[in-house]
Amino acid sequence: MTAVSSAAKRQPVPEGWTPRIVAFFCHWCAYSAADLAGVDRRTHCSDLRVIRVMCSGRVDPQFVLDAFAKGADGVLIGACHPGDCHYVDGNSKALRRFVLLRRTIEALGIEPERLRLEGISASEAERVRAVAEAMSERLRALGPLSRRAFVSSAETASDPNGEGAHG
Amino acid sequence: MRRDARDKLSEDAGPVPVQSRPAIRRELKLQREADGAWLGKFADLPGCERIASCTQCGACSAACPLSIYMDVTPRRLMALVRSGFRSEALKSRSIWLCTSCYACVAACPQKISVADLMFALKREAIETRVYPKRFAVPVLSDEFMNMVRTRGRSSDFWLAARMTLRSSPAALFGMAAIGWRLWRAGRLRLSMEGIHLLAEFQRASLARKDAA
Amino acid sequence: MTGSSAPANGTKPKQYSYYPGCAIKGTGIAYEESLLEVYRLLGVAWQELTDWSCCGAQAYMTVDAGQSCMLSARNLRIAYQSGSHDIVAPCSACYLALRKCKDYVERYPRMREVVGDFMPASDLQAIANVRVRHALDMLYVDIGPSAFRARATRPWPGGKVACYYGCQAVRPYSEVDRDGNPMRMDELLEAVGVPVAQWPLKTKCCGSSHTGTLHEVGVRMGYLLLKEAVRRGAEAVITICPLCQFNLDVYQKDMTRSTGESFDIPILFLPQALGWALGADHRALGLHRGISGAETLRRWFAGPREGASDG
Amino acid sequence: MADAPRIGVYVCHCGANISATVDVAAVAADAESLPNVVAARHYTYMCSDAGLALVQADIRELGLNRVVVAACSPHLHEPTFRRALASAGLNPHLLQMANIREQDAWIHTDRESATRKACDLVRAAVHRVALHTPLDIRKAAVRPDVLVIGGGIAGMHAALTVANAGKHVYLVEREFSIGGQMARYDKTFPTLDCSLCIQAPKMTAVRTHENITLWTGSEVEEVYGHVGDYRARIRRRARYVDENLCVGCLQCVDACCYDGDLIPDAFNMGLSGRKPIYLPFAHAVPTVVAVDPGSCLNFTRGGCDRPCTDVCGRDALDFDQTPWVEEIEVGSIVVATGFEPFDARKATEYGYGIYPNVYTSMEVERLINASGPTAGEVILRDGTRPQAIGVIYCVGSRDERYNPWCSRVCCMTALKLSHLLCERTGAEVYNFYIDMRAAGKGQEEFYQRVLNDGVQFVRGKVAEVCDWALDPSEEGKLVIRVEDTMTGYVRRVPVDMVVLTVGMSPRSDSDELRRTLNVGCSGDGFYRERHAKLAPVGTLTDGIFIAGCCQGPKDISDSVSQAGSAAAEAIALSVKGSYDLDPITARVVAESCSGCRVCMPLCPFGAIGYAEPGGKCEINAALCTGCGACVAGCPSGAIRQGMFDDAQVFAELSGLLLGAGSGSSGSASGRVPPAVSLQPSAEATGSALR
Repeated sequence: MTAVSSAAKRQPVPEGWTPRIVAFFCHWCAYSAADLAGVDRRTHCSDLRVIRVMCSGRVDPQFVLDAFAKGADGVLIGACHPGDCHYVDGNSKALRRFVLLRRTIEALGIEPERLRLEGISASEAERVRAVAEAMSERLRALGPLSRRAFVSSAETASDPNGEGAHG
Repeated sequence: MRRDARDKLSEDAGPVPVQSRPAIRRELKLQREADGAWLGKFADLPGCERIASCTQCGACSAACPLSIYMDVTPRRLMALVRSGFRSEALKSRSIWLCTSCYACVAACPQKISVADLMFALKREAIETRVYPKRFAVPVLSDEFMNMVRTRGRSSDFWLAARMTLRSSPAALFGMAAIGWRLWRAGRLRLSMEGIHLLAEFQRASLARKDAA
Repeated sequence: MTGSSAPANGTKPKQYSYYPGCAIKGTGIAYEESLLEVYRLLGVAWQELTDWSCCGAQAYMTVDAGQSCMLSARNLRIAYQSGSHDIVAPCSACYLALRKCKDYVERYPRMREVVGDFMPASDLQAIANVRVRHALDMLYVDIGPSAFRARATRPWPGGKVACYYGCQAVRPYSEVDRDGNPMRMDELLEAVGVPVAQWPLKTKCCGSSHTGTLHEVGVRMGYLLLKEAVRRGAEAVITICPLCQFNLDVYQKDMTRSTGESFDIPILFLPQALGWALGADHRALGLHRGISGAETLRRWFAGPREGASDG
Repeated sequence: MADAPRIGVYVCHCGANISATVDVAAVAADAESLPNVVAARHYTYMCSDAGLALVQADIRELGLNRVVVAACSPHLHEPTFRRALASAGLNPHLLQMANIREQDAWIHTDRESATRKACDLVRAAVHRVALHTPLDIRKAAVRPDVLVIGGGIAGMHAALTVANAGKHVYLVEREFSIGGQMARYDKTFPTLDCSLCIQAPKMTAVRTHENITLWTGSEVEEVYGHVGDYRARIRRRARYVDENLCVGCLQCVDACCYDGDLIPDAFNMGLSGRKPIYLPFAHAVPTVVAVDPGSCLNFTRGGCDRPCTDVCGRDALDFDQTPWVEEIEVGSIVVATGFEPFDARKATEYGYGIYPNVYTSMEVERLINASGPTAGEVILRDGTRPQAIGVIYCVGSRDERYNPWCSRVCCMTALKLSHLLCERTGAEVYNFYIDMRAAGKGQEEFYQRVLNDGVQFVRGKVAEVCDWALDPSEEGKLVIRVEDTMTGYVRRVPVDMVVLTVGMSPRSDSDELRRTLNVGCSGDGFYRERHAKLAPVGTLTDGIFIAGCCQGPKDISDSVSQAGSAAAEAIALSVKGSYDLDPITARVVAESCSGCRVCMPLCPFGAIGYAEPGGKCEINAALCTGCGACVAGCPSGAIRQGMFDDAQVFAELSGLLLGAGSGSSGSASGRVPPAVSLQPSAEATGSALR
């Protein structure tokens, strides 16, 4: 609770600020859907930057934390729907990690809504648009991610093993 | 009708100048008569969220035991809702004929809760007061609800009596014979019970009414 | 009201919340009498819901969906608080109102919001634990045909019956029995030696409140049911809903008047027939309360003295 | 890395597709300032020969060793640019594409933000490509033989096509005869060819083809291996008859002492009976009888006089036969296991199983078939001949309660059966349809023909079939209640016979085979193709192809087309003899591996092994599909992946987020830690728990 409220003490939103969303899209479903959104010309906000991975199961929690650390205001993981994974169950691995990750970032003072996992099948171009818009809207409401809180606390952390959060 | 006569019935003419019998009615729907936003109102209504999936197969009408009495079958009603012909749908007798037996719901291949749509239409018709006066079905609903609101429970006897008084007082005589037989069988309860937590419930009802 | 009698084996029996509903306290009183008599004979423990209110049935739903749902939610909450989490509703309309309320509160945030004005969120969550049972569901699943077969002591004195399930017990949830050709009532009755006629109209609408509002329409629906039941060899119709029973029982004279076909057949409640097989007294089962087929009822149930003299 | 990265960046206009929304010149200019970038250019069509020549010239003249192309989706032109790199002497994996068309220019309208996004994407690609390493495409040998599972029309056609190409085929069929569902049909739409007449020659060809090994009564029990090298265990059921000796004279069947033809004949959909020893159907291939141990007295009662053995002149009966397993090695597999007709009992409203005169379309196929139980006479179960027939469409299909999909063939099946029933019985035939779908070649024309046959068409979904007579004219009839949505009337139509046109369901055991083969299913339970349009017969498991109705409902012509296509894929593999392994596979860095084996259960393909002596995990590159689940899951960071290494993704993130000039140029040889180490502080964690 306190962690969330500390994050809520955010700086005023700068003029012309737009959220930066890093999206890890799996090659087979979400990335294909994002391509299809283009083919269908489903115009939407330009806040999303897609990084292609073969499978949502490839998304290392470190990728997500790194994205936040480097300036992302939100991270979206686009996976196949349950049962649709091209690698049998990579999406369920992503889901397991996602649940833990949300708790981790909350502990770091990052609002959990800044991380989303969405099932998007290769044909769901509209869903790409809808998810991007919804996430952008949410992040606009939340404002820029206050990195000061958790970055400084990370820097002053007594744990000498800098990579302790890995895995 | 001869061809030239028909040609005179141009679509933008005002009242149709036809005196012949049987009466010829012009029926043309302009898009401005349709309420495009209406369908959206149903989308988040419990049970009605799948209305847009209707394929107009007619299984609802075929399953409905009362569709044979309806001016607009359930399938057509669904089409009216989807096309936004609001007053046509609300004025139809059909919605008052529904007994909510859920046959349409069980038959629908798209899992649309047609019965819930009927409830929703009835409610809107009552709200906008477009139902026929002295029409017994809405009167029954109204009386029922008033009774429950004040007493917490309903009573067959008083409900029937009040409804008949409001809709067709003459029918009271017909009811007397039935009432007498029920009375003899010990099946009429004239006293009305109230429930103890009523005040609390009324408060909540009122609170919501105020909020709305 | 409560009822319990120690079962033979001495274990503490499960207690049911009994939700009679308005109709059963009035025109459907025989349903209550016979159900509770069956419970007494079988040692089923029950407790009437304290301060129960109307279920918010369809007439209420027509005017205000939220309030209708609130009424049912209130009853479900009482059942939860009583500790007896199986709520038995003999009336199909009550059963459906309660079941639907539970379903909609679980599935629709909007419904939760509306009902949330009336009770705290913790209560809303609690009602998810209440199991809504129709009397037929409870008799079939928790007691079962074989138990009835074992306890049946009295042969059926009458002819074939047609089981009429009506609509709201089987639709839309199909938990009491399946919608297409339900058989549970048939199985229970066959278990106690009642011959049943198979017919295709088991779940057709009885006319509901139209018998009162659109009289001709409502009565014709009942007429079609009775005509087919008789055509299939039934001498009585067994129901599980007070409204079905009322419509079929009370309006037979009207059917005769409008069609010229004469009807005078008894319309019973399921526990009346089951109770008879268990050896209950005919007055205790409310078997004297029928309007139609009174002669037949007397002949079948009122004991050899009157029955024999009727010939 | 031996050389410092020298990166060329190429921004494509794609005509005006990109340049209309993205300021390509600005993107190129921005790229020029990035670290390691030697050249940045923009051009109208980067994928044209001229565009590719531009890249190749720079590689040669400027000594580029990395290339970034900012253009369309890598799904489209990555292979094109990789080939260009290769022909210029650069390893094709030293390329990275930035998708500024589908995922930028086409979805945005604001030029400024679209350009900013393009710059970000290019910067990410530049950072990433710096860490790309040359990767070798390894080749795996492909065994020439092909396994075809399922002996219906699709399986037979695939088997024959492969066999005709000179490759050996194992055709495995579960039933004791090939032929599948098509063998049951009377005529085929829209041409009304006799089904058996067109199928029988194919069945014979399969049986006699020198390149086909046909195993009926057999099932695939286990498959392991990978593309080019599959090993399969085929379980062969005992038929208690020596297939090589029996000539199908049927004297044993006549002699069988079992009293009466009482066992429901599955081929005739239970409309007739058979004995415990039987020929699957008259034109079965192989024409060899089989013994049903479930009913044969030799098995059920422990013995009879065995008159069958006595009359067999070839001594073909063998009651001691036991099931056995064949093991085969093949390079690829074609799955053609077909469908199951929808179980009409589930649609209780139509009374199937309650009213004897309610039939499924599959039953009617047998009923009107000259070789069927009534020799083609339409005689109902109650012995009568129908005067009026109702044909109900979409039974079990397009229905959220059962199967939501359209089964595609039912409209035509219903039209065909209506036509044949009309022709053979002279009965009044009513069709109850929702939407008429006759989209195939010659199908709309056939619909027109039936419309003119005098068949009645009522548009509406039937709500129920029931024997409740409301009117004297309905006595003794089955009454169909429907809303005629065209006239707006609710109608009751009395008929003597109801035909339920049942749709196609996935086989009930399709999930078992799916697991055995490690292929995917779509949400509906049919096998999932690799790409709905561009790879319709491939699966995500290389070397396994699908054909026919196991992939989804389709008619005979489509099944055969798909089977031919699957066969072509199998032949291509077989002929090529080798297979390129995508170098995105993962590998374990032995020095870093702690041997914890966390990765092993993460691998969906069982590609990770554990070597006891060294105590390290190993990845079989041939089985690895490059999903990267193990890479993300390895607690020691000991697993590296080609093209998707941790360092490359971190670099991509840096480029995307950190802005120009501040990118990471971390070494490719180790895991790059994130720019800021994130460790939940005691304070933050504590307060979260409070």
